[in-house]
Amino acid sequence: MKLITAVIKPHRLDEVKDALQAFGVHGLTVTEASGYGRQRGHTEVYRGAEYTVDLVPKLRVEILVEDEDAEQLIEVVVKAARTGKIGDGKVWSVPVETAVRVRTGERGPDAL
Amino acid sequence: MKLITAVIKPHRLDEVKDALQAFGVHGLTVTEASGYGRQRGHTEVYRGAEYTVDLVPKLRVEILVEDEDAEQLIEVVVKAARTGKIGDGKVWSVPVETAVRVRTGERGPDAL
Amino acid sequence: MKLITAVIKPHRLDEVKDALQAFGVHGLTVTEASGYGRQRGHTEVYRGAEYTVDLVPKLRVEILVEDEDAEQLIEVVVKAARTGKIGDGKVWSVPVETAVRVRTGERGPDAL
Amino acid sequence: MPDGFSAGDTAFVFISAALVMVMTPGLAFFYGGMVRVKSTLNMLAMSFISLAIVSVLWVLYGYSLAFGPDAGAGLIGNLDFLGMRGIDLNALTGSIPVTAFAAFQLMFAIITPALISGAIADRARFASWSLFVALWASVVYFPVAHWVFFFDGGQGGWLGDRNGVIDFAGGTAVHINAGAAGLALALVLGRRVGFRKDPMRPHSLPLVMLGSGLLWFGWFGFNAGSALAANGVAGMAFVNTQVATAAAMLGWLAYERLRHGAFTTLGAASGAVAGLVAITPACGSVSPLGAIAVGLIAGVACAAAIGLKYRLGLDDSLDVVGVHLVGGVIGSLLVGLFATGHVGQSAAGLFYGGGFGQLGRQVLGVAAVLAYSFVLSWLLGTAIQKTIGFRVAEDVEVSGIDQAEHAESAYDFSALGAGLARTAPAPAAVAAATAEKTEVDAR
Amino acid sequence: MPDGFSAGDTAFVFISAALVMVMTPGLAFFYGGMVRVKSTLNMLAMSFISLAIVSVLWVLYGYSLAFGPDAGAGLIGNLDFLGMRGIDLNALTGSIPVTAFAAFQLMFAIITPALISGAIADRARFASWSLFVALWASVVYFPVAHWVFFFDGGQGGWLGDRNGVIDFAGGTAVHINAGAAGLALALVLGRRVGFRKDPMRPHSLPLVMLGSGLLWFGWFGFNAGSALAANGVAGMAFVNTQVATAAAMLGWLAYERLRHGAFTTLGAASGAVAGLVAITPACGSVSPLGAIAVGLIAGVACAAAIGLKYRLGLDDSLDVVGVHLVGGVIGSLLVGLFATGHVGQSAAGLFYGGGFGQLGRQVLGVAAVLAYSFVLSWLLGTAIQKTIGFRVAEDVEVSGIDQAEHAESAYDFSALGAGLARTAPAPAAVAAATAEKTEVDAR
Amino acid sequence: MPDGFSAGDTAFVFISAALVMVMTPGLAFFYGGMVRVKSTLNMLAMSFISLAIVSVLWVLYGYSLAFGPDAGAGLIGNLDFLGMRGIDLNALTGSIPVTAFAAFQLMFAIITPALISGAIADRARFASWSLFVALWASVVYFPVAHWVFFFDGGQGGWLGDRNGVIDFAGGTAVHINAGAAGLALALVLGRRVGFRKDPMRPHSLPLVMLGSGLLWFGWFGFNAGSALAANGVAGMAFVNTQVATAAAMLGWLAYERLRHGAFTTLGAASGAVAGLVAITPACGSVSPLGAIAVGLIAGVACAAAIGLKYRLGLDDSLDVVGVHLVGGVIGSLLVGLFATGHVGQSAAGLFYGGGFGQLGRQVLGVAAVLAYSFVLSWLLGTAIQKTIGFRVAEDVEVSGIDQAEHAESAYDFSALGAGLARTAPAPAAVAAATAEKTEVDAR
Ligand SMILES: Nc1ncnc2c1ncn2[C@@H]1O[C@H](COP(=O)(O)OP(=O)(O)O)[C@@H](O)[C@H]1O
Ligand SMILES: Nc1ncnc2c1ncn2[C@@H]1O[C@H](COP(=O)(O)OP(=O)(O)O)[C@@H](O)[C@H]1O
Ligand SMILES: Nc1ncnc2c1ncn2[C@@H]1O[C@H](COP(=O)(O)OP(=O)(O)O)[C@@H](O)[C@H]1O
Repeated sequence: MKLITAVIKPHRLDEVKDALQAFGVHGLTVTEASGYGRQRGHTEVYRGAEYTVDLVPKLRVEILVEDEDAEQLIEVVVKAARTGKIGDGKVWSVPVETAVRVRTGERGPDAL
Repeated sequence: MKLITAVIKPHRLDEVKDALQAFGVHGLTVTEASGYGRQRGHTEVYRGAEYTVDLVPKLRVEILVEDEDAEQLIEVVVKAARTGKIGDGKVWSVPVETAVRVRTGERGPDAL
Repeated sequence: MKLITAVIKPHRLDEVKDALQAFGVHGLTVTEASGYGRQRGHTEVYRGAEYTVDLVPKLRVEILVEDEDAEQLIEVVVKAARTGKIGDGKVWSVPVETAVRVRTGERGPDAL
Repeated sequence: MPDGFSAGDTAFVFISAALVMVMTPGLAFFYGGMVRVKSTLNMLAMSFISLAIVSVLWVLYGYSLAFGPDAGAGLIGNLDFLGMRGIDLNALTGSIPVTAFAAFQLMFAIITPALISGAIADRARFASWSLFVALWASVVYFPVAHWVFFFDGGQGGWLGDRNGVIDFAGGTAVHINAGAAGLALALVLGRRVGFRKDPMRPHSLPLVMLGSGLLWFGWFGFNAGSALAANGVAGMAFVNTQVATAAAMLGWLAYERLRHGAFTTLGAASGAVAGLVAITPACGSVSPLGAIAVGLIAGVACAAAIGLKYRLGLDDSLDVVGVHLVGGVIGSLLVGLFATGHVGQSAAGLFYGGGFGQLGRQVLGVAAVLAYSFVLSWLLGTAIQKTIGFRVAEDVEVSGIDQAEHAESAYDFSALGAGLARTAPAPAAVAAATAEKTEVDAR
Repeated sequence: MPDGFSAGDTAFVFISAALVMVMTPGLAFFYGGMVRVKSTLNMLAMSFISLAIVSVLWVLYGYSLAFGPDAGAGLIGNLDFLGMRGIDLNALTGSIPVTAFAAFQLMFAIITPALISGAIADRARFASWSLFVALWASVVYFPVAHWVFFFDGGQGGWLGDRNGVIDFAGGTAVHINAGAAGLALALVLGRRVGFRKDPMRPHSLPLVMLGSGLLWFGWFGFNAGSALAANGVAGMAFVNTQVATAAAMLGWLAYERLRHGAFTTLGAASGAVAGLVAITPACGSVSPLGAIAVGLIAGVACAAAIGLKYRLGLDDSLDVVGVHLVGGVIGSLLVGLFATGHVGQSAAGLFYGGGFGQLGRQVLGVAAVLAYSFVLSWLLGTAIQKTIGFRVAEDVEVSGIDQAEHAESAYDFSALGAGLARTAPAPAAVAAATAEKTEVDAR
Repeated sequence: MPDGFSAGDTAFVFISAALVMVMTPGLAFFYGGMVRVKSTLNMLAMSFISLAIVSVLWVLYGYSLAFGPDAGAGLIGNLDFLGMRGIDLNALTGSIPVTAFAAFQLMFAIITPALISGAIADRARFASWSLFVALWASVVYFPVAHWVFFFDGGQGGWLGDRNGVIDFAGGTAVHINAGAAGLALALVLGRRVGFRKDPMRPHSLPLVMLGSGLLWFGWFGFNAGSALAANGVAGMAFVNTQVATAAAMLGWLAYERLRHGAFTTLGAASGAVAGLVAITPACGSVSPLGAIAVGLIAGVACAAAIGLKYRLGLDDSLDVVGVHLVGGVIGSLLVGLFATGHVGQSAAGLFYGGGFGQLGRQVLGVAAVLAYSFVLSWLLGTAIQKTIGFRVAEDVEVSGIDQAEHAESAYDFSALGAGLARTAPAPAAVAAATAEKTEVDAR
């Protein structure tokens, strides 16, 4: 099994969710994150003190998938998250040794 | 070493912490997350606009363990997090190549 | 490629960012986290009810790097994050199978 | 305007009424900040709905039951003023228009039921609570207000006018009344899931402090305004209110420091409210030094009292009993000790040479209101619980009452608004048609 | 002070003015809580800037245009009071100092433009909005206030004084005026990116409730204060304000429950504001039972009206039209039905034997203000849009207007304050020099 | 009530006192929103504790020291009114009860020390701060209030009554006084860890705006109320307060736009406060146009002044010096230029033909209060620092003062309440016993 992690722009979540649904994946876990990269931040001013904010809000989406779906799923996520502008984010995959559904104790593909 | 990640219902954290403690693991890292899956969300209404909220609050718990403890630890976590209702979450494990304790620079099992 | 994850004290982020920049890594993703470990928490009191808060605020930093830089980068992060006091956190690395830049679809090292 | 009218007094009572009105939102924030984030809105709504329900009932019949001519034995008013008919624009109560008096008293009738809601935080169905407010105001508050606040030359309410119970601004009618009802409802609804086990810390102390600030502010209208005139009595009530509140805050903080090792802001806010409660019946009859004593005693006593609920296993969630019932009883009884006899009222307390007489009368007032309110509230609460149900299901409590009862979330601070999808009421056809016309979303 | 002066009335109007002033921050919170977190500050700033701009214009020429001696036909005041010169410290308007009257009316002039801002949430350039406020106050509000509020024995404003349109506290001059302008600006600026598609739920309902609480509180100054005297008329206006608001909250909640299945707190707050709006023109002429009717009708009607914007594709973001225009029209017309003829004004409505006369006059008032405000607002808005631009760029809207227009973030709750780096103005040299002197940071 | 009494004036002063009271919570929010989330509660508590401490001291001896008959040379009051004894219910100060006057002045004594706390945000031990408040009120505020505010036909305070320094509502006694003390404490406590290096942005600007809104609202009581009568002078003070505040907001925003490229909401709030400060001494002696000038000057000057702290390396954390000291000095001196001579006071300023006389008197007032407060505050602060310690340990500052000093967290928005475990005081035995009786938690 693989764990696909996608760091995306917050307002693309809906598209990613829809695309996954269409692809047949019905679960994911999201965390709020801040990203630092090529995308420039902005400047803030508070009583004469100027700050550069170089972290940009992102969402971090995690999806467990069966090995054979991984490659295709990455494509699906990348496509759904893309706006074509700097800061669109990254998607990566990591090998998973075992996965369990807490409710039932099922393992592997059945856990999804 | 392994990294065990558990996505659980927020109110089970205490039980998971206690179970780990009993098992002899004395560290973990938690992040707030939102999950999407079989568990249905709910509907909200704001001045006549209805929204379906299909992300449910979860906690994402990460635990580094030695290889030989991993399998048993997964069982411990699964058991502690279980309520038996839909949405109890997932637990998965991933191989870790190296782990360091920042304070001392210790590596591997000593880092825990 | 590797994914380096660092759980650090919040006020060390700036140092870590600077050290990475100096090292030549120009991207990272941060999430807020709470850590449980040796570092003790504190007690809170609300109308006579005392609570022990044993989770401590941490940041969770993720950095994708090429295989050959991984080891050195870990050192850089560990050094930048260190204060020498309990609770400085952990750094670990995990193998990554593939990484994609969402904007362009580039893979591998080019995705960074 | 007719003879005896005073524009100055009227201005004072109008603004005092507005000040008392703002106490109910203030209470909503005070309570709302203390609960967990998942039941914030329910807590706010329980106070706001009292503004709506009681105002309408007041005009329909409440004012008449409370302040209409006595229907017999000082127990309740008659129906002469149903719908507030027959109240001439220029008719006076004392030196102010009847409408000003009616508006001022209405605000008391609103906040009293709202106070009760703190005892049943996180677990009351909103519709059932609304019904309770309507019934409780009708059969408990309106009569008790008549007992305590209706003066008619000895032909008024049986406690205040006929038996000389001193309650300047509502220690019995408001605080003991609400506190006893809170006790009853906490018993009827039972303990929250996780009581004494789960962490239930306040989700926003700044919101609590805002609430306490507005309460303190509004309380000058409550207490000084109860003189119904801008005069020296009001002035003494004003000073007493301020200094008793201050002393109670110090008392609570000192207790907390000794017992728990910290000066908390929640303690400061709670102490202030305890002081405000305790001085309410007494502000028109004690001296400023007496007010300091009343405040100190109330601050320490209420701080000690709130701890008891864990021992007794009573989930009086936001301490309506510990603060309002205990504080109200303390303040009402201390009148019997500290009344000087020459502030607003002429009866002197034990420490000022008045003997035990006034203390006895105070005990009567306390006991009567406490017992009546407790019994009636318990009956009303139980009746609602047995019929339409009062408490939400356990899973609603766990996942949060705001979602189930109000279909809302209190906050959305995320960059995300995550996982929301518009579902209605933009009908599909319409939406499709106009979607085409919408500019391309090129984010 | 000269004869006819009343310290009581003056005290009442001073405090009423302060109460109306606090409505503008209240409105800022009401609106600010309803938007997404990324445009909170812009929403707050649009109200606060009205406090700044309109106050200065008022002293310079606004008071003179609105309340200076009529310049002809009841359309506008002359320039006698430019810079508020020539206003003697002790000169009176009725029984109060002119300065008290001027201060009271200023607060109305401030909140009216602020109300408009809700229609264009999330997308208006701040500088353009500020310019709009200055222009709109000058060419719309000041004249309309003259039409409605300037009485001079039949030689005053053409609507109120010359044609007997009843608007006790601003149903036409304030609410219809702002509502029509909101409609115009919503059309000029167009729909937000993602309207009807993206989730746009309120980021802080407690902030909304705070706003509604302060509005309700301040509205007593607005309505009762409009009697300009602490008397029986003010008392009736006070009671009517409270009970109509209460009834409207019940009406809105009932509608929402039937239509959407839930009692929401946002609905409670919205219903209250709808009731306050509708009773504004009517509070000096209806009975308390009439006020209940006005409130109920307004609560239900406004709750129904706000749904229309999705059908019509009109992005009146925070429902200025649905609440202020609809509520204002309802209240103004209902005067023609429910005026009793013996509260504050002598004209009776249709239901009280007054025939259709007053209803006709009310229609005139509604139509005149609505049309004038809509046309002028549309022209001003369009002129600004075509010249300096009114709407922000789309990417600013998506990433959040607060950052681009105000260079701030509304909140920072993280343990992190992440990714901030001081850049200025501590000049490098200075910083370096003093950094050495700074204690070592041994965290 | 005796002859000369006015119910209207009394009503006005009562409500004004309540308005000034609400400024202290307002200040707490204004300051509390500006600090990082980890020291929010400490910031709130530093203001709230002033309400508690100063109120009690006021009744015990403060009122007597400030407003008791002069003890000699206009330096301090005698002890005639210890414990507020001997103050008859119906005794008058001018046309209002002594109690009303005492209550009104008490609120000034409360907010002044609270203002100081902004200079030492994030780093002051709460117990030490509380001690400082008690001492500072006693040896600085009470005497200075006597100097400036105690009038007794030339036998009163040496600055106001004997030397004709004009300070209508507290530019010297309140703002310069607090500002100079803030400067002293900022020096005594030293810079925060990370000053000029770490990001320290406000954690909640809506909270700041709420604070500024309440301050503005309450300030009408502060300034207009200082007329101690509902009359034309109060009216002029009211109008001047509003328009100077407005002009200062515009001035600050314009400066900020030019210097930093953005109109910030924090700038709007800060400008408003700067304007309120500057008009405080002047509102009873300038014309509305003069008030606009005072406001504009103060807005620009304070906006420029706050930048200096980074250059000077002075960690006046929330700009008590930049806003209150600078604004207070500007307002006090401008009286010497803009006083018209026929508003509240008869002395005319330089621009109105009064020559340099009044300007000289204003310089005296400014210098005397500034010097006295700075020296005494520095001595008190240093004494506390050397004995019980004033500043918290560095690690407390880094991890957050709220935890260490108050054992609380300001907010808990998480679905989590993470990592909390009840530890007390539910005793183990009791908990176990009742746990069995608790319904099974079937979540
Ligand atoms: N080396 C990295 N490791 C982890 N996350 C990264 C890395 N580089 C970038 N990111 C994440 O990807 C996001 C987008 O990267 P950025 O360089 O801004 O744009 P792009 O991916 O379009 O080139 C960043 O905000 C950050 O969250
Ligand atoms: N494919 C997946 N990848 C990552 N997380 C998942 C996946 N499926 C489910 N989850 C997480 O597990 C949680 C529970 O899943 P759900 O399907 O609701 O219930 P259950 O696990 O009991 O069948 C989800 O809320 C989500 O956080
Ligand atoms: N086994 C673990 N798995 C995951 N994270 C851990 C583990 N142990 C500790 N941590 C994280 O590291 C942080 C620091 O650990 P702690 O034991 O307090 O100090 P130190 O690392 O200095 O010995 C913890 O707060 C937690 O976030």
